Amino acid sequence: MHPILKTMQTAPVPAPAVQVRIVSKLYGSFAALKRVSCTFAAGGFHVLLGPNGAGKSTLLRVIAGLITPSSGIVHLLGGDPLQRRDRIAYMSHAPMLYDELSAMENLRYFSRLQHPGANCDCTGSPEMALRAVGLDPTLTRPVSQFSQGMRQRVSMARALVGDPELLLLDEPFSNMDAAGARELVQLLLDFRTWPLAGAGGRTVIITTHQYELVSDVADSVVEMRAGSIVIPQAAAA
Amino acid sequence: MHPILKTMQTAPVPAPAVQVRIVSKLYGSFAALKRVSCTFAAGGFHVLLGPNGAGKSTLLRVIAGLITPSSGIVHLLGGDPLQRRDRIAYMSHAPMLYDELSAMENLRYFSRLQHPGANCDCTGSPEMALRAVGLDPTLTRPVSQFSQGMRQRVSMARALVGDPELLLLDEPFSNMDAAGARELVQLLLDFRTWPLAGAGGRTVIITTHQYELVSDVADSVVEMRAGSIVIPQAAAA
Amino acid sequence: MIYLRTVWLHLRKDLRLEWRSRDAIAGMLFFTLLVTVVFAMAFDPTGFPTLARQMSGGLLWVGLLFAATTALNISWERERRNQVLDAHRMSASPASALFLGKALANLIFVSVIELALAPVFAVFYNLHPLGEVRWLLLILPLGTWAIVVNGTFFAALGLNSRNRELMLPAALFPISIPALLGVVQATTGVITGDFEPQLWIRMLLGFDVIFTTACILLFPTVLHAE
Amino acid sequence: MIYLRTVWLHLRKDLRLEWRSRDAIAGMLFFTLLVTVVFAMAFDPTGFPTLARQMSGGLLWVGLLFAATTALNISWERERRNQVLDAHRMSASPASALFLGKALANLIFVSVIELALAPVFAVFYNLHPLGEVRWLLLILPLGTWAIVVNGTFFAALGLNSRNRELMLPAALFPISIPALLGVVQATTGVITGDFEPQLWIRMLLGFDVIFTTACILLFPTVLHAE
Amino acid sequence: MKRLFFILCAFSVALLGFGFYEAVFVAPVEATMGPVYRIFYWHVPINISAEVFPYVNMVASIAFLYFRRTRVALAEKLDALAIATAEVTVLYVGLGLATGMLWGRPVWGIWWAWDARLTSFLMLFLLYVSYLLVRRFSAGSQSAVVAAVLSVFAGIDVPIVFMSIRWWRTQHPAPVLTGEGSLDPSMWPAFLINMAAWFVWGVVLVWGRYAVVRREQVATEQIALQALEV
Ligand code: HEM
Ligand SMILES: Nc1ncnc2c1ncn2[C@@H]1O[C@H](COP(=O)(O)OP(=O)(O)OP(=O)(O)O)[C@@H](O)[C@H]1O
Ligand SMILES: Nc1ncnc2c1ncn2[C@@H]1O[C@H](COP(=O)(O)OP(=O)(O)OP(=O)(O)O)[C@@H](O)[C@H]1O
Ligand SMILES: [Mg+2]
Ligand SMILES: [Mg+2]
Repeated sequence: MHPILKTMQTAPVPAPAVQVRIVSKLYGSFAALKRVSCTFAAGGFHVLLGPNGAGKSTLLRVIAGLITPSSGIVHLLGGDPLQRRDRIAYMSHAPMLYDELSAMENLRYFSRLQHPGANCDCTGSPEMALRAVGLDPTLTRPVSQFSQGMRQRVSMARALVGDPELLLLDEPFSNMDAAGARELVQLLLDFRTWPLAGAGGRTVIITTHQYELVSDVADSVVEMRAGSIVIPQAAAA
Repeated sequence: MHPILKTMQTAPVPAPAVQVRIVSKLYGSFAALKRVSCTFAAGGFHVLLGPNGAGKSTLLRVIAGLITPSSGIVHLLGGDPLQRRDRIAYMSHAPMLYDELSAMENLRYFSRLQHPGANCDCTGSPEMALRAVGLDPTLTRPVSQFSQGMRQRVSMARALVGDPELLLLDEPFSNMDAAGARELVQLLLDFRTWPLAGAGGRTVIITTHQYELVSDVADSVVEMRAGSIVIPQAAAA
Repeated sequence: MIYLRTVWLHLRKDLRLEWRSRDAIAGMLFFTLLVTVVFAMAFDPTGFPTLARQMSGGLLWVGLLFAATTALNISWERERRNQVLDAHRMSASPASALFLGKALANLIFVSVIELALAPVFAVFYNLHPLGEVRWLLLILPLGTWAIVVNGTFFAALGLNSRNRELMLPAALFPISIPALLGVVQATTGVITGDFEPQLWIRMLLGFDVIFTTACILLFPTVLHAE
Repeated sequence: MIYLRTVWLHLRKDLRLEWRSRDAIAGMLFFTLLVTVVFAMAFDPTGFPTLARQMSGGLLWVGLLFAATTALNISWERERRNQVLDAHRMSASPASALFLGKALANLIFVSVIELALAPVFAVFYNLHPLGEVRWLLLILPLGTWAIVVNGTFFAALGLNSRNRELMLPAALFPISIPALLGVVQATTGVITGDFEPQLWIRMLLGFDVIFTTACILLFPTVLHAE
Repeated sequence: MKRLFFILCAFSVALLGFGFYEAVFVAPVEATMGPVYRIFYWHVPINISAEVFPYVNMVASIAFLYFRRTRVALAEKLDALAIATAEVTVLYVGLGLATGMLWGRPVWGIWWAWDARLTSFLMLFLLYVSYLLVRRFSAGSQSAVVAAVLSVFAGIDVPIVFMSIRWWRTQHPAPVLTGEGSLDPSMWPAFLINMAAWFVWGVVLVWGRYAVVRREQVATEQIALQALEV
């Protein structure tokens, strides 16, 4: 590689964490995403807004690699989403937890799963993650007996425990009490500054209907409507 | 009965729609509700607040008759909750819809179920209910393919379509967009003034974590914490 | 009248749900086909026509019982998903209508399986019934209803319990044993021509009446048991 | 090594989930007892000892197939509930480890059933195997694995509604038949003593190897098929 | 009460011992079967008792279903009674099966036959095992209701067991206690004493279990009250 190009790459200019290029998603004849293009800078706190049915969740799932787009490409942390699974975490509407296990058991399982090679000393982190989201790690009740908001907190902890570089959150605050939601926004801000091996820094993309919670802290806002991005308006993509 | 007493009874002073008397609910040795007493006036718009795990959903389900309290009594529209099933509607965290059916099919089924004797000319009302919550009644997609917010709207329509006298809503706005949520608050206010055969008027009890949405319109606010009511403080119940 | 209309409402809903997904029918068909073929191969019924005749009644009904178990679990699982069951518990219409609607829907599903299976069965087992075949027109529906009505009821019993799938057979099988015995014997009687099936049919009828009544009376209790 | 550790992680999780929905063992034991009784009821094995011997291989495996089907459905339903499956699809660890872990867990469950079933079966069917019983030590695990590995795989196929058409009997049926046939024939050979089971055992072994490989190779595709 | 319980307990043990003595040493040897027949003195009393307790269970369950919303305290007692009788039923039916099989092996040459009596009795056993399983499987306050419903169905089986040897030709012997060809007068004393002994012992067991279950219920209530105070 040419030495100049090399210098440019290692320069601390943040490369985009996610690049979505002319992505469409069709369900039958219904277009949930219509030629969506956007870029999310690494290390940023990005907010995805839009009315119900706009396609926010669909876009997030496309980025996570859970949905294959009908056309278009997604670049993630400089590569294919499927190759970057160990560095991203996704939290959806559904809690993605085993009902019969306690919160700690769930977290321990998922953290081991995300880092199969890790030694056992990493098991301290599920407790930390639970404390971080405001839950008591000593609760032995199975999560099926948690209240809706408590389950959502565990789900958030599940996303954090894998120590991801890119965090995709689909309406993480929807069932949380107001004080809790504010604390979790703070947590997410802190999260971005956790030490990280790679360059670039940690990135957060969240969708929410409570914009007032994140309006002060958002680095960028993307607004969708009926499957298209309306803000920022596409220049000439 | 003494004639004066009789006059007092028929006077238009609204009787309470719901009376909860020293209700407790235990799960094993964990008390989800601790000697809760409260009264919700008929025709009012009541808001139930509290942090995650406070017991709001449990209280709502006790009022709906879905949970039998460990002790205590619930009086509903002047009688036993189990006798008043045709006059109340409940909307929970879960959508309570059949995934494989379309929104209209779901609503038609549930409205028939609620009013088994009604003639077919009432079938106009599912469409109205769907329009009222901002959905298109001609959508034939099964609800499993709806977005989270759309499903919640259908669920709300399901609650409204039975033309209930008492409406119990558990976080109805949690996944709705801000504009939609405001419209639905307006809809609920309108709902209370719909003509009604019986006296008293329609009552709405909702739990929410977005107090700012309903702060202007709430007739009364009940705040819970760890299974007890903290506001309004019990006098000497 | 209103009651019947409600039953019809539930029945139609269940049929429509099944039509949309075809879960139960596909699963049942697979299972019963497998049972039929495995037995046919394991045992060479064309080689031993008398033995084949003797056991085919039992095979048919055990296969159907297992198949029905699958269908029943699926049919209640649908009500549990998204907690639709709460909506039923809140509804003002009689709970037993829900039960009857579902039992009828399951009766239809299992009957479809029977119709599909009958020719396969006859061919694989090389069956020429020696008794009066027209009794089968009575035996099949009565036996199917006996299985289905109890199954629907006991599957509902387990709705709120931890291992639901195991609870259904745990409760259902002991109860349906007399019905199963009756229907197997009656069918064997028809196929072998050794004895008249009337006694067994009468017993089956009694069983059906008693258990249908008991189920309808007790279903509201089960549904509203927290 | 890491791969094995992941398999063990999944296996332990499945065992723990099973253990949590407590009394599972008791439930299974009771369940198998019932299956045996229902079969015996339908066939009257004490009345026809030769017939019973000939049938019992088939009966045993169809019963196990049924028990396994139930266990498999339960075990995938757990992953589907709350969309945990999405978490697996997102996870960096190899998908086939999930599959192997689950298949092993199911192998353990079904084996426990077999151990409990064996004596009951022998008493109720009044069985005295006439062939070499020690072959059963080979036939039982091989046959169980054949059922379990295919069952786990095909139950996973049905997980996404998009793939459900694939799970239709037409696809699943021809695939499981040879294994089932092999194991039933081998067992019958041991019980009746009419023929040596070696040929069938060799076939079973081949089947197990081929299908385990195929399932492990194809599972990632199935899991990630949208 | 407690005193009465222990008196009854001692009485039943004494009766059991006396019955054993009568059956083994006093009663005459039967003509066709020889000494093996003496199992009769346990088999029949146990089995007749095993058909009584399910009925107590069923009546208690129906009453429980009726009173469970209106009279909670009474309903709890009925539920305790249902648990106690169900457990004793499982025990007695299990013993009945065991004695029957032990008898059948020398007399018939097989442990088990699938006739109507044996099968319907096995069913009774299975039904009550599933009753106990259901109680453990289902969650919380609901389990009592579900179990009570199941008990009603189990009750339907009892008359079938009783009538099976009258309705069908079975491998199992036809009635000997009633009708012609009945028991030799010399066998009656031993039989009646054993009958009384096993029945009273069953009552004692039910009583004991009932007391234990009641105590557990009260303890749970106590814990609940504490939980509410915190
Ligand atoms: C597993 C095997 C057996 C079972 C489950 C069984 C079950 C029963 C039951 C439930 C009764 C209840 C009587 C009643 O309803 O009044 C009974 C009675 C009786 N059993 Fe058995 N039995 C078995 C084996 C045998 C054998 C092998 C014999 C003797 C050859 C035998 C002889 C009798 C007699 C004489 C009675 C009294 C019948 C009457 O007068 O009511 N049983 N048995
Ligand atoms: N599997 C599917 N099949 C067909 N249509 C689908 C499917 N999944 C989603 N859709 C449709 O795609 C559109 C976008 O859905 P999506 O869930 O992305 O919306 P959203 O912006 O997340 O809305 P919300 O705020 O309500 O969660 C909706 O109209 C929805 O009905
Ligand atoms: N079935 C159950 N078994 C045991 N505990 C339960 C059960 N259901 C609820 N709880 C507990 O009861 C408490 C109150 O739950 P509830 O769902 O009423 O809270 P909530 O106020 O609705 O909270 P949220 O705002 O998060 O929805 C919680 O601590 C919860 O863990
Ligand atoms: Mg969404
Ligand atoms: Mg709640």
